[in-house]
Amino acid sequence: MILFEALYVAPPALTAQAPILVIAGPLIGACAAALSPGGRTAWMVSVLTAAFALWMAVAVAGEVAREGVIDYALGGFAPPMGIALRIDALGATMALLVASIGVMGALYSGHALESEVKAEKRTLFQSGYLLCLAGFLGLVFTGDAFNAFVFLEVSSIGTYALVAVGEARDRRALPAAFSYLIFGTVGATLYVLGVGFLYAATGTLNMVDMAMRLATLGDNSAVQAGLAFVVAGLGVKAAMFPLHGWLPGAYAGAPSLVSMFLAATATKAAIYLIIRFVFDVFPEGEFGEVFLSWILAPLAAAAVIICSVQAIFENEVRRILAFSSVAQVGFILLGVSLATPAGLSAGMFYLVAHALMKGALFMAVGAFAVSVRARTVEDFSGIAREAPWSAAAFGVGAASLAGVPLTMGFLAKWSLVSAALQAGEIWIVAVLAIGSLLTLIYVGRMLEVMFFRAPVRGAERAREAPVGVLAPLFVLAGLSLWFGVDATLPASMANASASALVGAAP
Amino acid sequence: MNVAVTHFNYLAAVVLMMIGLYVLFSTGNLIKRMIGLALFQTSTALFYISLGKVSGGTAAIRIYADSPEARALAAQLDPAYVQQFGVGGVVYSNPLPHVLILTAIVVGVATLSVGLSIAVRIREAYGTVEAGEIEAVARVDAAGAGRGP
Amino acid sequence: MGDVLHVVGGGLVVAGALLTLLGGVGVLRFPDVYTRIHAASLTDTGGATLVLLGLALISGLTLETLKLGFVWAFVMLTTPAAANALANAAFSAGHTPRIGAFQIMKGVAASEARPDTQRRETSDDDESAAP
Amino acid sequence: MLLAAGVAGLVVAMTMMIWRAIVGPSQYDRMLAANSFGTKIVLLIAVIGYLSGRPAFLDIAIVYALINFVTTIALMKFFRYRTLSRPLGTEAKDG
Amino acid sequence: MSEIALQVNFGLNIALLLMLVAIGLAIARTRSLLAAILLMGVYSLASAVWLIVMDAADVAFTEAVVGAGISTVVLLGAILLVRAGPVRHNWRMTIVPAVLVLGVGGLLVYAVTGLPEFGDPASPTNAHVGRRYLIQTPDEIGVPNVVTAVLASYRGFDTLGETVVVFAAGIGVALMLGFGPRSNLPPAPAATGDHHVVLRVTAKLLIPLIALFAFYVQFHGDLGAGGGFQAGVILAVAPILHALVFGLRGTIAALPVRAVRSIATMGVLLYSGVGVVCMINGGGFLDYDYLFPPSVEAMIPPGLMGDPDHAHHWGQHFGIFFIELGVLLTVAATMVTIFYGFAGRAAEEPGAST
Repeated sequence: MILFEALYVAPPALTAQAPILVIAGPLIGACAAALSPGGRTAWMVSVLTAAFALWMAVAVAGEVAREGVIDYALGGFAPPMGIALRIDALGATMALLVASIGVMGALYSGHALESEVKAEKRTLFQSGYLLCLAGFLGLVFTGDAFNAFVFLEVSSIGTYALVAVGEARDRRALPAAFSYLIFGTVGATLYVLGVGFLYAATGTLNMVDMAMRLATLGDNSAVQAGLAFVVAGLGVKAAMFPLHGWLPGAYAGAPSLVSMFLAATATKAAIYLIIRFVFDVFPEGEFGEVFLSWILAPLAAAAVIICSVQAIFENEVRRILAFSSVAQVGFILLGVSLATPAGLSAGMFYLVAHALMKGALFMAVGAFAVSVRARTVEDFSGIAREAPWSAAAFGVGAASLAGVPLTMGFLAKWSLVSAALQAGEIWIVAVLAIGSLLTLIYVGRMLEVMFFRAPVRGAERAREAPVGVLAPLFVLAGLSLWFGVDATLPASMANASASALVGAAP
Repeated sequence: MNVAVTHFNYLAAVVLMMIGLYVLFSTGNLIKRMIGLALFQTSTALFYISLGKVSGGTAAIRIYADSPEARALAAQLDPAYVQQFGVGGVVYSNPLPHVLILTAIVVGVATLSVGLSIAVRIREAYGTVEAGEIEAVARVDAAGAGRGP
Repeated sequence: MGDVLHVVGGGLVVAGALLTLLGGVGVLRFPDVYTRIHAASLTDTGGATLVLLGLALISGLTLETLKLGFVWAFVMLTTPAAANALANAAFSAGHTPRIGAFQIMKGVAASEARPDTQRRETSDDDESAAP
Repeated sequence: MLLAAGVAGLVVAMTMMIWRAIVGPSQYDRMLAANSFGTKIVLLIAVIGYLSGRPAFLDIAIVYALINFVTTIALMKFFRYRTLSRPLGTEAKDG
Repeated sequence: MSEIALQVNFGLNIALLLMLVAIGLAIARTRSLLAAILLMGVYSLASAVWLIVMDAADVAFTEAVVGAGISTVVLLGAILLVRAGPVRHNWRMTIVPAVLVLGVGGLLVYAVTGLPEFGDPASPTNAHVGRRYLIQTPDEIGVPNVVTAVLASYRGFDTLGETVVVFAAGIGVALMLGFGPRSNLPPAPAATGDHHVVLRVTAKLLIPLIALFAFYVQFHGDLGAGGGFQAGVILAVAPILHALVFGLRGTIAALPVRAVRSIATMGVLLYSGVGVVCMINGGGFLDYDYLFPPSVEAMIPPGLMGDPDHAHHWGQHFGIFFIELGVLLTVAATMVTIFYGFAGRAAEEPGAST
């Protein structure tokens, strides 16, 4: 975060309001997009709004770097009476990540929607996209447990329909969206239930106040169940291992913009909230430790192994990437479950790395989809010859996913391994190693087919995607490469986040 | 007192939650699933509202302290109780859960309508709303996946 | 005076509730849809009138009385209309009344149309959207 | 006391309606039960308002009476026309 | 009189909860979708009365209009469009859910035993923030209905989110059902007794009354139960009733789809616009005390609004007024959009209709 300390990107009056503007900007932008006369205008609104949100997020990051924690009381009512935004280094990092991906997605949507969404639906689609962005940003910033539910729903309700819009390409998007809705709503309801139990025990909804009051409470079955329901509910949204059933279908079926945005942000935001609850709200004690080392860690390990294997046996590229996402969530949660500064930092670093590479991968698949209706790995035979630039970006993302040196993925895996070694958890190191090996298999298979095989004869010829699609794609892939060489920025952010959570710098 | 009596409301909410979840997971019919989901969501309302009830309380719309209405309400209760837990001579129930549940109800109807609209589109695309049949068609779809000529 | 009004009003409320209860018995015991509609709609309007009149007596002449009047007006407007709509829908969907002269209109022999408490009424539970 | 008796009577009547709604046997019986249940609820709310000393809640009773009507119409259209978009009756010119 | 009211309250609580459970079981048991929907309607009505018994008048209002009204209509529209047969049951699909449900239920029962007793005025829930709202509302907000004060002012940001959720649902339904084939059915065939004069006249009388009542609920929301949400749904009921009785085509002619969508957007814009204005005037987002610049505030004579005993809250009053108006617009327009979506889409097999 040190890099942000000297960053004054907005006038002081604006910086003071930046936390809320990050959220309100996209909300208002969504209205403007819905009102705009055509898809082109809506796209411009979308880009401008996302850029504004990113600008404000940078301003917030600068402020957080200087102040440590920002509190923003909404409506002028101090918490616990009112709702407050509370942003620490972790929140600022997440907001930067979400807003950056949001900008990339908005840029990308200009061309991507043309091939995937009917013209008359584009304004509403952009509006839904911005609502989703606003939802995730609100989720990241809010300091109120119930407000988090509201933003969870803001980001979800529109998204269900956005996923379903993918029916134009593949009708399986519809049942996938439906099951996403069922899972998502059950998750959100479980979360509300958990918050209800915590509220019953503490009488407050503000997370800081809740944490203070929980610390003075003894062992209470309502509190324990509250934690269980909160984590289970968020676990559904985060696609934590046994609760990930909705994810492969949804990611595979959605329009590529939505897949890319969800893969890069949705599960991350939910993981963020889990971290928030486990480390900030719940009192330190046996219960949390038992939860981390006996429930979270084994489930994460199971996700890494089982879903990587599933990805290997999957035949459709999008579904491979989707299963890989569940496995990668497992990697992140393994880091978190160590509960050490190094582990948390590694988890955060991995989270950022995964967001960038999965974003690039799904975007590249979308770039191919501009010209061909390819689904299975075989369909992509030799696509590197027909669309070299998109394929190169896909290659970079895939390399990062597999953990090839000089990519961000490599550093992320490396820091996870060293954190696990430091904590003395050898079995986690073993799981990481096996997981990486399995990742290498399915990544290798995709790359082999794309780069070293001849195109299937008689199939439609792919064309290179337009510049509007390639530019954001290259930014994401480029970031994966750049941070693989010089990781100062993400590493310092991850370290600051970890120390904001557990108090000590690694 | 017995937990079954003192926590009766919560237990009823729990039973309804279980019914809702059961409906949700035991049927393949998408519409019925949405009904189960709605039931499940509503039961959290029961839970929250029960939390906010104060015995002897009244709705959280402030009454002037010396109005006949306020006096009539206070007369129903032990003066010491009113003194301790009342606000301005009247005991009110807790308004916060009501606000939260207003939000939750609205979210519920939003989810219901979006879910049903997706179900309608599923019917148009697959000719059925039974999950089993949809899966069968989807398997055929997956097998036929390919880069068309 | 006020106490008398309270007692009279309370009595009317109880009378209304009893009438509604009576209607409930009818809805449970009567043999077919039409008779049940008859029982419910008649006692609902009557019961509502009595209950609301009783409450109006209790409240005296205030804004609440006006609201009670509105409630009464809506109930009187909607309950018969709904009953009409319901009977209409049931009849045009081919539900035959089990008693009375309507049988002949539907071309059912009078001997078959006799109320038959032994025969179970057909349930259309299984035909949901396509009765 | 009298109001409490009224409440009790209404609750028993409501239970009967619920029984009718559960056992059917036809969908029209359920509709009838739902509709009649709604009317009883309007009355119950009014009585509860007076019993608890907050008669201001009569607004809610009014809303119930209205909603009950609309739902019944929607159900009737469901049975009669199998669509919600068509006008009622034949004399309508717009179709 | 005194004791009886409390006993009736307690008895009603138990009786209504038992009713709810019975209805819930019946919903789980029935194989007919229509029966399930009807029972859901009854469930909503019963739960709304229970909410009144629990002193949640505002929630009861919402549950009545949303649960028993809009939800039922939307569900009916949906089963008309999907033309589903009876729900099929498969015994294999009952064991796993039963185990799962029992597991969750066990955890819930375990959790419930740790809760404070029902109705306890000293429980953390009722003693901490909830009580402070009751005490501070007259001084800080100045509206009698504390639920409105919390909803619109203390937790106004939640309500913004909730309005946005409704807006998002409108977008979602419009994306799914708003485009593509539209209902264009021929006039209904003449049938015996198909006059419906009674209904048409009743509806004609009711529609303006419903709209009027919606505005009463809207503007009465600070003083009694009600507010933007409830009023919005009630307002939406007026065009819905019109469409049901006089045909959707006429309603759409009067209220075009695009216009309705724009109104929904305007509502959200109005709400967030209030927040932005507060921000421009030097306060925080949605800090209604800054809704008017100090120069305007100074011109208002004290005691003009509200209770003269307490400080007047010009900004709070108007802030709540405007945001409730925003909520009204969005909710009403979105509900109409949703209804248009479900009612206006052509069912596939018109031949199947009887």
